[in-house]
Amino acid sequence: MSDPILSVKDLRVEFATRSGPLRAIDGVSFDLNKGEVLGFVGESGAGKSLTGTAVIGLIDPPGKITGGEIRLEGRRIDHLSIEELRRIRGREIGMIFQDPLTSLDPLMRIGDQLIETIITHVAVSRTEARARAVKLLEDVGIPAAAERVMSYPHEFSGGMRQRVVIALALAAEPKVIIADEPTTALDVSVQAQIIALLKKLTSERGMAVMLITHDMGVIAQIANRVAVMYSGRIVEIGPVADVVRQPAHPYSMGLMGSIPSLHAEHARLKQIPGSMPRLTALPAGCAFSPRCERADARCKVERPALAATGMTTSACFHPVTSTVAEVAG
Amino acid sequence: MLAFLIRRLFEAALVMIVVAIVAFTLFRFVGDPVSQMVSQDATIAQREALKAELGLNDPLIVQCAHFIWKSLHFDFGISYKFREPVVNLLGQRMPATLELAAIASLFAIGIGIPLGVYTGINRDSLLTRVIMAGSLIGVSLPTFLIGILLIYLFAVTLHWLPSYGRGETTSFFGLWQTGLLTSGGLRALVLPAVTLGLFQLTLVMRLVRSEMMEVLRTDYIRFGRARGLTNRAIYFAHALKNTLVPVITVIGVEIGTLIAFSIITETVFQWPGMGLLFIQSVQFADIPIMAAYLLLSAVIFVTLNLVVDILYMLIDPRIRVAVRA
Amino acid sequence: PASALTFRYAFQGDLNGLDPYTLNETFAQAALNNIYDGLTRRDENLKIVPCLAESWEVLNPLQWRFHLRHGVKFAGGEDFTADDVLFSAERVQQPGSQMTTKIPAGTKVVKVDDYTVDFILTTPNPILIAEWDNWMMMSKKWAEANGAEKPQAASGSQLNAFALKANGTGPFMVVSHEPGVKTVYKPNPNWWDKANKKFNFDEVVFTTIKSPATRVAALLTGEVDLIEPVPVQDMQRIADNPTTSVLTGPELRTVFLYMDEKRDELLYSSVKGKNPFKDLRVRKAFYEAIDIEAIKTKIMRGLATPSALLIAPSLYSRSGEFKRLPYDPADAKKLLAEAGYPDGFELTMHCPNDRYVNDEAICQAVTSMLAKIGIKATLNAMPKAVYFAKAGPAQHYDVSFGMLGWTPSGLDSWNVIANLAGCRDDNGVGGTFNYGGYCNPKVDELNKQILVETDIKKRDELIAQAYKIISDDVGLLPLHQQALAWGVSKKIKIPLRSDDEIMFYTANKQE
Amino acid sequence: MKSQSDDITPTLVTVSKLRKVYDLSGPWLEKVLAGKGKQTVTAVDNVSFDIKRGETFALVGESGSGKTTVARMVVGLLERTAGEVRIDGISVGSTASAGERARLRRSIQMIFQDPYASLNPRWTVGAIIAEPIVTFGLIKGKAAVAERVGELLTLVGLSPADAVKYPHQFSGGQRQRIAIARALSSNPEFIVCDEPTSALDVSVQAQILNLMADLQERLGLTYLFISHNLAVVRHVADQIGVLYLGRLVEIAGSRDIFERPRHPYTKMLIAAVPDLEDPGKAPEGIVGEIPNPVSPPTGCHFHPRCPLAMDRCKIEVPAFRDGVACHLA
Amino acid sequence: MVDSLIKAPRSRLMLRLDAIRDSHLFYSFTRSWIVMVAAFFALLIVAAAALAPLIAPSNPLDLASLDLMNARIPPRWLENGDPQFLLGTDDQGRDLLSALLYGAQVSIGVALLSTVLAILIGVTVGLIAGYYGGIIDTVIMRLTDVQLTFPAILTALLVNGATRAILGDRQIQGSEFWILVVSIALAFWVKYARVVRASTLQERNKDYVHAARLIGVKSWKIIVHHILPNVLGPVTIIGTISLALAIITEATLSFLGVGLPPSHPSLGTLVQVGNEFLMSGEWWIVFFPGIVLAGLALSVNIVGDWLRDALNPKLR
Ligand SMILES: Nc1ncnc2c1ncn2[C@@H]1O[C@H](COP(=O)(O)OP(=O)(O)OP(=O)(O)O)[C@@H](O)[C@H]1O
Ligand SMILES: Nc1ncnc2c1ncn2[C@@H]1O[C@H](COP(=O)(O)OP(=O)(O)OP(=O)(O)O)[C@@H](O)[C@H]1O
Ligand SMILES: [Mg+2]
Ligand SMILES: [Mg+2]
Repeated sequence: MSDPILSVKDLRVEFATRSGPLRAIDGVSFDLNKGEVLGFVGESGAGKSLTGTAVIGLIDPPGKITGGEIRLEGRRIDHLSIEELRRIRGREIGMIFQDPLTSLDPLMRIGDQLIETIITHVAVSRTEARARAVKLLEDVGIPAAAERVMSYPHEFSGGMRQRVVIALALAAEPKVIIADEPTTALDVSVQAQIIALLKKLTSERGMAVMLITHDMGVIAQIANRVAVMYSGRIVEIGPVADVVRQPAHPYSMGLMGSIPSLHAEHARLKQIPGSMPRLTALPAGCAFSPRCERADARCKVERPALAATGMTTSACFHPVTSTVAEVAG
Repeated sequence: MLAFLIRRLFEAALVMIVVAIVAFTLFRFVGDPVSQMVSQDATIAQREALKAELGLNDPLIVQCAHFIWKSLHFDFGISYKFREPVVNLLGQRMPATLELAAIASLFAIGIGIPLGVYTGINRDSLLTRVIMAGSLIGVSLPTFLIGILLIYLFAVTLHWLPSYGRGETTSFFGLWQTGLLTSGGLRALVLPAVTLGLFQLTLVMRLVRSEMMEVLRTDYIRFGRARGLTNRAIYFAHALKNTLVPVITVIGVEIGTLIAFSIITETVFQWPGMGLLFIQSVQFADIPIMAAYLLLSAVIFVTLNLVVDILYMLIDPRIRVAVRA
Repeated sequence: PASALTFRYAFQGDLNGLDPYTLNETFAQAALNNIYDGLTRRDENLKIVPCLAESWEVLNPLQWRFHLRHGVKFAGGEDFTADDVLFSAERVQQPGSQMTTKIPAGTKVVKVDDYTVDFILTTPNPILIAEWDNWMMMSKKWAEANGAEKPQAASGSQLNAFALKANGTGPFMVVSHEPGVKTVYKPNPNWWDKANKKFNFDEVVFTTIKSPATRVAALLTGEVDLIEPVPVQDMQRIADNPTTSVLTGPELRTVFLYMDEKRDELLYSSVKGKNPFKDLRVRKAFYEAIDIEAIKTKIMRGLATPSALLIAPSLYSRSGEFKRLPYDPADAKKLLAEAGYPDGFELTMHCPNDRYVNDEAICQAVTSMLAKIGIKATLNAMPKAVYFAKAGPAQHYDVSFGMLGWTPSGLDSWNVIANLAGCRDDNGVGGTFNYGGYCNPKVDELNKQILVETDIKKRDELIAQAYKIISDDVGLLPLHQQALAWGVSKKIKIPLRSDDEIMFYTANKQE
Repeated sequence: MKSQSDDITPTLVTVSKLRKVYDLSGPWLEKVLAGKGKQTVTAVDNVSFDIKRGETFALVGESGSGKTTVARMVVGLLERTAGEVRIDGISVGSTASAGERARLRRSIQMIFQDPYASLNPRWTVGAIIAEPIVTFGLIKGKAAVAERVGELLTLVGLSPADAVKYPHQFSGGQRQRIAIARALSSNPEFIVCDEPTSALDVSVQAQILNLMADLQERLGLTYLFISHNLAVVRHVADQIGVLYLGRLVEIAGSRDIFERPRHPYTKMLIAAVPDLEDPGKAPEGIVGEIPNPVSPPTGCHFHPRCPLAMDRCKIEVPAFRDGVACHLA
Repeated sequence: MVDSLIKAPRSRLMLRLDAIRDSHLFYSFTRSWIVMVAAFFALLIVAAAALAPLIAPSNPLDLASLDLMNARIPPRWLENGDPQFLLGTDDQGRDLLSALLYGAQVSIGVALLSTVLAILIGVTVGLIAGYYGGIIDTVIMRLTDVQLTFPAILTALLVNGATRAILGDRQIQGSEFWILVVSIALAFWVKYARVVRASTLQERNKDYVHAARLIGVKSWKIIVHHILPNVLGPVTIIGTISLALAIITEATLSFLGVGLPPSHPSLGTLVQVGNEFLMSGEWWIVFFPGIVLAGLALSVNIVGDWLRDALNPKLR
């Protein structure tokens, strides 16, 4: 395997609050390879978005990266000046947000937003930028792109707008795309189309994608690998098929079990008791231990590190590997 | 679009009629015009005759209809006090007030928006805190006190600026006396305009600031940053423009209130505008002037609203659509 | 012209209209006296001197003959002749005029020749010409050409040319007049009295500045050359300022208080069913409760002359014989108790707040002085436009206790007694400005005699009798003559006139 | 408290020919000035279905298909333009007598999508749950009410002590439990659930769905369950109706619809759902988005997106027959 | 019944206190010393005004106690100062400190009452317009349009003039206070009506309202129990800020001569009267009332401003 395009080591993000710093991301590490789609799943508040925003350097105060390092093609980017970071954004790393309705400036024509982005990063003339804009819109599957560049965002439907958002993120051909819940706001049928589009674009352009979502189905369809996050940490990371079929971490397992399936009806869903702890009241040791059937005294005091457990890498003292393996066997 | 404008005009007309009725009824009962007009030794018979002549004995409805009908022809009658047609008086006074209000709003907007943008962007800088605290003083001191203090400081103590009046004015085709073309006129504008505009400046600044802060948190700004747009593009091409929609409404309303607030400023600075005329006529129960003033300020307000609506449409494509649909 | 010399002055009120017959108001009359001349005028000492009439003679008590000045031209170029006098006499009595009393009713005006006019009266009138300096001569020709034969009626339903234009024989003419803002005068090239010309400026600009502080500021900054009136509290400041000074002198106006002595039940009072002011002891108690010296030093800062009479001492030779009742709150309390009000009573005092010098402050002081003898007076101060309507016949004298100031326009006691102390009915027939409705038939009787008595000595005696009765009755409560004060730039030389008229032609400005 | 009709007919809810037209045009004046006729949206058109006692009927459809509108009309929160809803033989609406109306109100309850907006933030949880009890006067006495509130809280897996807290002190899943407790407080027979879990994480969703299933079992509840998530619907429903642009295109038993979808739209919807069992599978054959309901396509609303559309489909509205509305079925 | 449950029993007082201590509001309050100083100052003045009869050295309303010979005495620490009069006296010999305390009482009274009245009117109207919508809403909104045509000060002047004219001079006596209250309230209610209407429009479509309607809760109960508490947030903010505006408006009306009589002065009247002595060197007559007036308005504004920022979730 070649060097990863994006490498995050031991990332830590904290929020300064009046009762001391609040650690929202705690020791997250992962590598993202060229052309790879790495999915991030987890419950709301697990720190998925924050990880993405940290990578692109857009954490709003009072949030701050307080530890670890982020490398883009080997170059550290977590210490860059604002201006240097700005040049990376859009050019090297692009980002897509969840809500296509609000991601576009309602007062500016689609074309102008595209042209503006292109000109910011690439030394081309306006006419050229315009031609590129039309091309981009065509690439993301907007029919009659040449005419529609003059439209305003509200003149598009939700699915179309998300395509525009994607076009904007791709405008300067970044190497890494962070897609934060790119399909959550969309209907299933549109979601399917957007997934197909993303898939096509990544394979055609060889971009690496950090795909953040809470929909395991989406991950399953498009991602190569998946990271499961819980309370600001990655609890399990590995190839999609393995995490889905043979999760090692009890949390991942619970998560998979609670997803209703198209194929089984009326079966009682597996459920994880309780809810994710608030950041202000994180238990010592493994954050999942209060909800975990397998937890023992050690889990309550000591924090497990990520380690290879069967097919995947997980952070658990009592991974589920053996049992599943037995079942699988 | 046309339909929208027509509807707006229709609504405006409705508002105007209500204002006219209100103006008429209110003023019909304030003061006693007759006793203002006759000499102190006039007999009761003379008074009655005058009352009849003024139409004050007709049924109220008739008086009111008459009043509205005449107002439509710019006939507001003749001032009891100045013995001149009210139209002429307003014609003389309006330029002064409009120039004052215009300069005051330029001052308020021209300084308020940049300050608002600055403080909105630099939320917690020291300068922001200073500006924010200072701006509160602008809304906490009564206008008349500010005016008096400014006169005391800049006119009496420092001798920099004149203390009252419009200074030198020049005529514009005999229609419009302007103080904007002479240095004396401009100097005379400074203190009243600052006094009048200070309150609005604060409002505009604070509004721009809070809108700016809100817009800066929106997804499209975040997305703009994520695309690596320059700060300039983010702040001005995107944020400020989006801020303007609500700001324009407020500015429209505030300019309307400037006209009314000029009553105080004009009193303090003896500025020969409509506000001064109004307060003079209030004390004299000069009904024609008061009624006309009210109608005029309503017209100005309604016009401003219309302009705001049109600006709205120019700025915000979504409204254009909503209007078309 | 760039080097034009301009005399600027500011007054607290507006100049309302330029028709000299429309408004009987000191300030308007003064302003117009710079444009128009009367047959007579008053010199700096207020002595009646010839003006458009070079001389006159009383042919008999009922016939006065006036010899008009030759070679006088109106600003508009018309010659001034007897026809103009006849025209003016007719016009001043038209409806809409507030000056009808300038010529006694029934007087015939006869043209003897182009420059001689006779006035034929129905009763003798020794003071016929006393107010004629303010009866201004207008041009018949110009008025007819401009359709302004009738005075501009206050009703304003029709406008005539004199409302906004002026055409007189006086030293100045109006170039522009923006009502309520400013009026610009220029010297009248046709003025007949160039021999008396003292002024040297090319332009006079009058502006209204209502706010006292602003007015003072404008003088201090040199934006105006003269302000009027000067707030008493700012006199020191203006006097201390190197470029300005204050001209002070006694004014002819007497400020006094009146009480409703006519109604059977007082309007604004806690006393029901009777009117305490009908009791002399109560009136006296009010009088004695007022510490006039305190008002003089603390409110007027010395710029007032406490007065025992309703007329300024200089206007009546025997003023010295009258003395104020002493300030004696203890006695006042006693009198009240005797009158049946040992604990006093409540009433409302009405006052103007923009008419006389420190009017509201004086009234406030009076209410607190009254409080000391147990009278709870609530003060209601209001703008003069509202106040005079309320206190006058229009609203049926709707005041129980109020303030008024009076300058007799002929500078004569008859005017005072007739207007302020003559009995009146509910409609104001009789003593029109006798707002309190004081009435003593003996005074009315004396007044009739005063009007026709031509022997000065006898007349003064009759006046003294009338004043004595009024004083003994405590029919009104005289306070003081307020001082006159003009704030002037040191560049300006101008004599202070105690009738408060600013005569431009007597002024001179340093370049 | 079961009514006598129980034994005679198992059908609790009958919805027939339900129709809702929204008037979109502005004030009268505008219509005249703009020279336009009335502008309307037919949000629900000719929708009929029955729900058997103790069963769950699910409505699925994409955003804007009219699910919420149907739900609101069923409970009587929204005026119907046409059609009728009968619950336990009583017609929902004004024709019923006062007593019947009161009984009806007591037997219907609703659970809303957004657990953040469905609880009054200024009320304590106790007051929220007690409101129906107090309004219907079911229990007298403060203590008795408090006790009942405690019971209900326990029933939905919360603690009676939570009654004194305010909604903001709870997580989304807990709030939805509170909403359920409130809905249960008037002992309803029929509960309409408008996307009760779509705002929740999958693990929390599992908890809620399980809870609802338990309650149905214990209390014999009947549900009208609305969702856009086919997998969830499959999991909970006995009968499923598929809505497209306000019209029912298909009704069938849960298993039938997934195993033998008959309407092309149903097929497309099912194809669009990402399948966990089959990671990496690309969704196929999904075209277009739901059209603007103000100007829906003529004939069969689905024809522009339908791979099988014929000329007839463009003109003629297919009748709903045998549980499906398609010319080809 | 529901009401009793809405209200927290006493045992929960401690819980509440904890909540307050934990709240963002309290936190941001303690973080900003300016806000604390302002709140302290405002409270101080309010308390002093409320206790005026107890702490004022003399009663300025008791005319008999005034002695004109005491007029215009400078503050105690200046030359010619009199130990009897800490802040000096005005032109009527009134002890300025006492006048200030009583004047503040009047000003605060007018401002508070008019704001409360404006809120009552505005909230009621806004709730009704917003909840019922339709023609009621249209009519009310057009009315507010008209009202907006007359800016506050003009409205106040008009109402003031009209009331005086209608009541006539005799009934006015002593009711100036209430006329002021009503005129200012009528000038300001529109703001509340608009804000409340807008929030009501949002709230009435929230599911918790639907849930209440579903079980047949009566409209007025929904309005009062459900919607009202949820629309009061912005009302409090506007209320605080308009409180300052009301104080200033009262002063301005006094300046324009339609306020309270000088015998029963408010801060505005005191400034207006004192204003005439600004250039004559008797600065204290205007200075102290001016400072208190501006200080009061300023501190209320600061508190309102902070409240607005602190309560605005979007700005956190
Ligand atoms: N401004 C902030 N102040 C304090 N904590 C914050 C702030 N912003 C985010 N957090 C905390 O950071 C944690 C991670 O948030 P993040 O948005 O990354 O979650 P997420 O996994 O993306 O959730 P979701 O699925 O809801 O988008 C959360 O617990 C959140 O409470
Ligand atoms: N109050 C209303 N006025 C006008 N149109 C409305 C109104 N409410 C809903 N509609 C329209 O009716 C149609 C159906 O809306 P409805 O809310 O029932 O859809 P839904 O299936 O619940 O969608 P979602 O999944 O987004 O909740 C939509 O086109 C919507 O725009
Ligand atoms: Mg997120
Ligand atoms: Mg819905």
